[in-house]
Amino acid sequence: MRRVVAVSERRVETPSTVTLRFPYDAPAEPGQFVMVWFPGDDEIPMSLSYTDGPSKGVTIKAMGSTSQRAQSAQVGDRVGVRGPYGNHFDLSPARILVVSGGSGAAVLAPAAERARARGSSVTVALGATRAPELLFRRRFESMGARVEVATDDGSEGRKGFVTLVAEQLLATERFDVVWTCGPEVMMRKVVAAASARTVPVFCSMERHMKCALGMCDACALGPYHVCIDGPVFPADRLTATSDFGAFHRDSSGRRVPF
Amino acid sequence: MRRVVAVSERRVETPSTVTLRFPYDAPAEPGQFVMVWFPGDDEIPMSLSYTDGPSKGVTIKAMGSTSQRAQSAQVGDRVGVRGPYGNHFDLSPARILVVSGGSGAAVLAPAAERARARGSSVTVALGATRAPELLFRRRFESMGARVEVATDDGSEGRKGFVTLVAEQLLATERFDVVWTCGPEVMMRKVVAAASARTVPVFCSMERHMKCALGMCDACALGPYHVCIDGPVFPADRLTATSDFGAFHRDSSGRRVPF
Amino acid sequence: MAELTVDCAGVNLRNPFLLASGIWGESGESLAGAWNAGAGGVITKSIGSVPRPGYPNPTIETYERWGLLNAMGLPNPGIDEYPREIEVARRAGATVIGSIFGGSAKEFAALAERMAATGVVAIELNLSCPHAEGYGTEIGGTPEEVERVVRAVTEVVSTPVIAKITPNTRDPAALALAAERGGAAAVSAINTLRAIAIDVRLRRPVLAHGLGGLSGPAIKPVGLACVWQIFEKVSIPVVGVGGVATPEDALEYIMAGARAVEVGTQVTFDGIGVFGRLREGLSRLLDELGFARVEDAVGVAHPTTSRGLG
Amino acid sequence: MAELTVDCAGVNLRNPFLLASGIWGESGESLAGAWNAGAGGVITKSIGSVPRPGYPNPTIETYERWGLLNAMGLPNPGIDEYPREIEVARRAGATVIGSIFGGSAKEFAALAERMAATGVVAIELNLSCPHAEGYGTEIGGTPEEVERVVRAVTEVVSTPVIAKITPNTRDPAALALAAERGGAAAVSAINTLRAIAIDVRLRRPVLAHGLGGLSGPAIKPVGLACVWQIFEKVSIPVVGVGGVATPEDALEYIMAGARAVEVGTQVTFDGIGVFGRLREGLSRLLDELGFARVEDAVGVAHPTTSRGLG
Ligand SMILES: Cc1cc2nc3c(=O)[nH]c(=O)nc-3n(C[C@H](O)[C@H](O)[C@H](O)COP(=O)(O)OP(=O)(O)OC[C@H]3O[C@@H](n4cnc5c(N)ncnc54)[C@H](O)[C@@H]3O)c2cc1C
Ligand SMILES: Cc1cc2nc3c(=O)[nH]c(=O)nc-3n(C[C@H](O)[C@H](O)[C@H](O)COP(=O)(O)OP(=O)(O)OC[C@H]3O[C@@H](n4cnc5c(N)ncnc54)[C@H](O)[C@@H]3O)c2cc1C
Ligand SMILES: Cc1cc2nc3c(=O)[nH]c(=O)nc-3n(C[C@H](O)[C@H](O)[C@H](O)COP(=O)(O)O)c2cc1C
Ligand SMILES: Cc1cc2nc3c(=O)[nH]c(=O)nc-3n(C[C@H](O)[C@H](O)[C@H](O)COP(=O)(O)O)c2cc1C
Ligand code: FES
Ligand code: FES
Repeated sequence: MRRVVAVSERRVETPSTVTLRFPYDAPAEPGQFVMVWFPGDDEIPMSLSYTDGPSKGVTIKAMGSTSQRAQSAQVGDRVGVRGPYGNHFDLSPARILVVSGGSGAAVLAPAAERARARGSSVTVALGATRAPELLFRRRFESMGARVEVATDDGSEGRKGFVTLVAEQLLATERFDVVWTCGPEVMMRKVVAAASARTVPVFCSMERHMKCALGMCDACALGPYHVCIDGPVFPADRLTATSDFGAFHRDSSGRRVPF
Repeated sequence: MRRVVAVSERRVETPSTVTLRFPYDAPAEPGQFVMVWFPGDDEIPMSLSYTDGPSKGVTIKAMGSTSQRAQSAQVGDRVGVRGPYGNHFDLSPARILVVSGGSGAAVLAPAAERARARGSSVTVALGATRAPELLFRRRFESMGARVEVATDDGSEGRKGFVTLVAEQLLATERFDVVWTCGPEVMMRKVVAAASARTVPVFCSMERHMKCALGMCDACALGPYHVCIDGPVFPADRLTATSDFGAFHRDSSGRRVPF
Repeated sequence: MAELTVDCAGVNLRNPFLLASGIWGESGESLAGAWNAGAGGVITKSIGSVPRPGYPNPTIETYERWGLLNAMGLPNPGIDEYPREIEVARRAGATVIGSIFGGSAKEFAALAERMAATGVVAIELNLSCPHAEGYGTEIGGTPEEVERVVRAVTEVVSTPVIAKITPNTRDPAALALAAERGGAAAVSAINTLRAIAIDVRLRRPVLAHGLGGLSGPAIKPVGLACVWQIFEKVSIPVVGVGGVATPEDALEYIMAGARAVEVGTQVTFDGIGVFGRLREGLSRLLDELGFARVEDAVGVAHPTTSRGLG
Repeated sequence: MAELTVDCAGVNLRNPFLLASGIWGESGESLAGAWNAGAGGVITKSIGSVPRPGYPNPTIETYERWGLLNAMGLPNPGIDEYPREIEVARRAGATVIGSIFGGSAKEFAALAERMAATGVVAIELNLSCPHAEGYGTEIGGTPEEVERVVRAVTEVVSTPVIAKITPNTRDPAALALAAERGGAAAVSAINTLRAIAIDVRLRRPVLAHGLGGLSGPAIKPVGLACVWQIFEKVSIPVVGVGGVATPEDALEYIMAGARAVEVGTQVTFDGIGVFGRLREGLSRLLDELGFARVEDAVGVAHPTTSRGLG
């Protein structure tokens, strides 16, 4: 079920993220992910940052050994791809607030793109450590989304966490839904802020993944499996677990605090 | 791929043949056969004597242990059925001569029935050892076929082999095709008589069968496998082999003369 | 409505469908989920002495809906942390069987004591993983090894012990007999078949570990043959595993001699709802075929049921 | 166009696809038919000392298009009458490999002499049928047995000998090594996996013989693992068998270490035209992947090809 494809395009998005495009004509929805195998290295889950048409894409942040080496993949290099897996964002709400921390924009951008194409209004709270790390800023702007920026070091936009921007937007404007992806502690704050104003929140979650088929239990999150029940969860399901923002499981299945 | 069905009807056709009907809704063509498993006994090939509708039928002549015991199967008894397998008669010719020896009528009757329904004229040379063994005589008549009878003992119709009747019909009337089933020596004679008058002949052949899937080689007949290339063969293919009417293979694959 | 409860190795199961080890079995929440979905009992992931991350990905390959290849490499949180997971499952009411794996009879015995202390109803010994160096078949591949490990365990725990047998052997019944001699309360068969997949474009094995184990419908005929052969030789109960996808599959195992079956790969193909469907379907099938209880069907496909059904 | 000819066990094959023993192999006309359809060589049905009718029907059961269960029971015309069939096939130009089975090393040797006299290019020893009492795995299940039989045969014939290995074993490489020690020119793997099917409505096994052997796509991952493990240990050529259905399957076997492959069950699913399609497809696939010859791909999936390709 795995297809071996050749990388067709490589683009450096920010100092720490690289997009790889490849031919893969399976239908996909924004929010879904694929398992990408870099032969000789690990196979890792990656959200599709480009979901439309026969050429798909993933946007990789350098984390550990595999993602670092994956960033240096060249056009023509062969990778194994399977999927797409998991559920996806519901694109129907009219007024959408997107809250992106770091590489969270990888999964949020294609969702925002499709929502815009359907006529929804999209406001993006885009956070990063520093200005050059603001992922997909131009992409959000050119789809007609309003972008509000925050950087940890204040090198652009508001200084501090993107949650501050999100809280302010939620306090002053009306949204039908919030989509968020980023560090879990950040998402917890977004959920708290939005829930106080009864705006539903959908979080794109990450857990360690092996099978991506709802079998091996690696991605267990409370009673859910992120690979088949997620990765997109309504916040109320997450807050009902004792894990959200608190514990994840490592490769051995051990519960470890964040 | 085997279905277990319950016998729904049992009918004694002649002193040596019994028809068993059973529900089996796979589409079937006259000429095709099924593998019928009488649990506790062997699984044996049987032409479908009733091919239409959801209730199929086989007409069994008592030969050895399995067919004998099969004849005493009662309504409600469970049998395993797989198939139908093999090719079938081409029903398009307008003037058809059917030459049936003994239980050959089992496969010829449903073919004649369908051909009549399409408007073809059907003449049947029906042979048996003695009058009560004339299989499906009423069935042929009621479908509007002309029936000419021969019995070995002269108890009805012409005394002697049915080939005599066939030869006379071929000599005096015009047919577009001959269909025949019966002892191989009989079929050889029919082929000789019809070929002399350039009337094409199709023979329904029997060989030892195990898999019925074109694999085990049990049913080899020259370069053919009766289970997938037959059971219905144009006579010219058969006469090109050294086996037709001369050799068959036993269960061990040994070539034995008839 | 046919009676689905079975007694197996002294354990009363509400139905004969057990969650197989290694599927949904790392976390207590997932074990509880399988129980809530209708499993008759749940078997934990095989737990070892220390946390183990398993092999790197790729760890799996699928073949349409008839087969699955895996080499997870026995990832598990280790016996120190695992009681928390069993506790979560037991609090949900689940009948939990603890699976363990060790590299020696001694390690098995030590693990069994720890596992027994968690309150599991039975302990399954993984003597049969086909692809973990120093474990599984490598220490459960011969009758002598099986007997030694099972005896070491039964000497230290009173919890019923189920020995899980490998199909990668000439004579599965000999392994089962050895388990019986060692004091096992039951045997389960089979674990996966040693297998591999090659990617011809990448010129390398697909799984990071190379060799893995085949499971799913493809191995059902093989698992059935093992159960068939084992049932003819041993008098302890047999648990059937391998390719159970439909109620008919389960009944095939039961008629071949199994008192319960484990379901693994089909959870992947059908989702966890498979347990509810199997339970309902088996109940209907038994009614249709005139069996009042699962136990009445155990071993009936054998020409002369040469042993009691006890 | 990639070069498809291979040299295997001293035999030159026009392509690596051999008709597996037991399929289209009882009659000379069928062997010729498989050759004419494009097979690189044809292996006869396993021939014994006397005519043998095999088991009663049912002798087969199929699982969709992924598996087939059979217990034919080694039907064969016997070595006295069989030379006629080989003669028919050889007259058609076929490269014929003769398969034999015996109940003892002595019977194997006697059969091999008779078979060699027919002019076959090689002799395959069936040490691996999983369901014939007194034959197959029952006399080829351990390394000692394999070595004894192979040695007895190679002592009396100069025709290259291919030992066909069972997968129903803990360690297929040990059996292959034993064959090598015994003087085999090559090993082939695998024969079918011991298996059974139960009809739940009839409460009995489907096959008249009860136990049978599983073949087809379902066993490819298992056959590949055997070839993989054997290739790492022996230096004689390996022939891959089991579930070859597509050119990719064949190349998987080749990259795992096989120099040729046998095709059996797929003849049932696709018809004898499968040989032409496999040959064309492999040629295209090798071109696409940049292999000039089949032989260049042998064993390349192994991390470090630890042995020569000779
Ligand atoms: C559904 C999903 C979607 C994702 N989408 C993206 C994306 O679009 N872009 C992106 O850059 N990253 C994404 N990730 C995270 C990405 O998978 C990890 O960063 C990557 O696996 C790290 O691999 P590594 O070998 O470089 O890191 P390692 O050195 O192995 O470890 C670094 C960290 O990465 C995580 N990690 C390692 N292996 C896995 C694994 N198999 N599954 C999950 N996490 C793992 C661990 O938490 C670990 O702490 C996603 C993860 C999930 C679960
Ligand atoms: C395509 C085909 C269609 C047939 N259709 C009919 C039919 O409609 N009605 C009918 O009465 N008979 C039919 N037969 C013949 C029928 O299969 C045999 O008469 C039956 O198998 C005899 O079984 P037995 O055990 O009673 O005989 P046995 O005592 O085993 O042997 C009697 C003779 O039957 C033949 N026979 C036995 N087993 C088989 C087998 N597996 N395959 C083929 N022949 C076998 C042998 O030639 C043997 O000499 C057909 C055969 C074939 C190949
Ligand atoms: C992903 C996966 C992980 C497994 N892990 C274990 C394990 O840890 N211990 C064990 O005894 N068996 C393990 N098995 C084997 C299963 O328990 C079962 O024996 C096998 O998969 C056959 O059953 P199935 O066809 O229903 O999956 C695993 C199987 C799979 C597919
Ligand atoms: C119907 C049938 C008959 C077989 N007979 C023999 C035999 O006589 N001798 C033998 O060595 N192998 C025999 N085999 C095994 C095959 O040669 C082959 O090893 C096995 O089927 C796996 O290959 P496949 O998956 O391509 O069929 C037989 C297999 C089948 C399906
Ligand atoms: S990754 Fe295996 S269950 Fe989700
Ligand atoms: S019956 Fe097996 S090939 Fe025809």
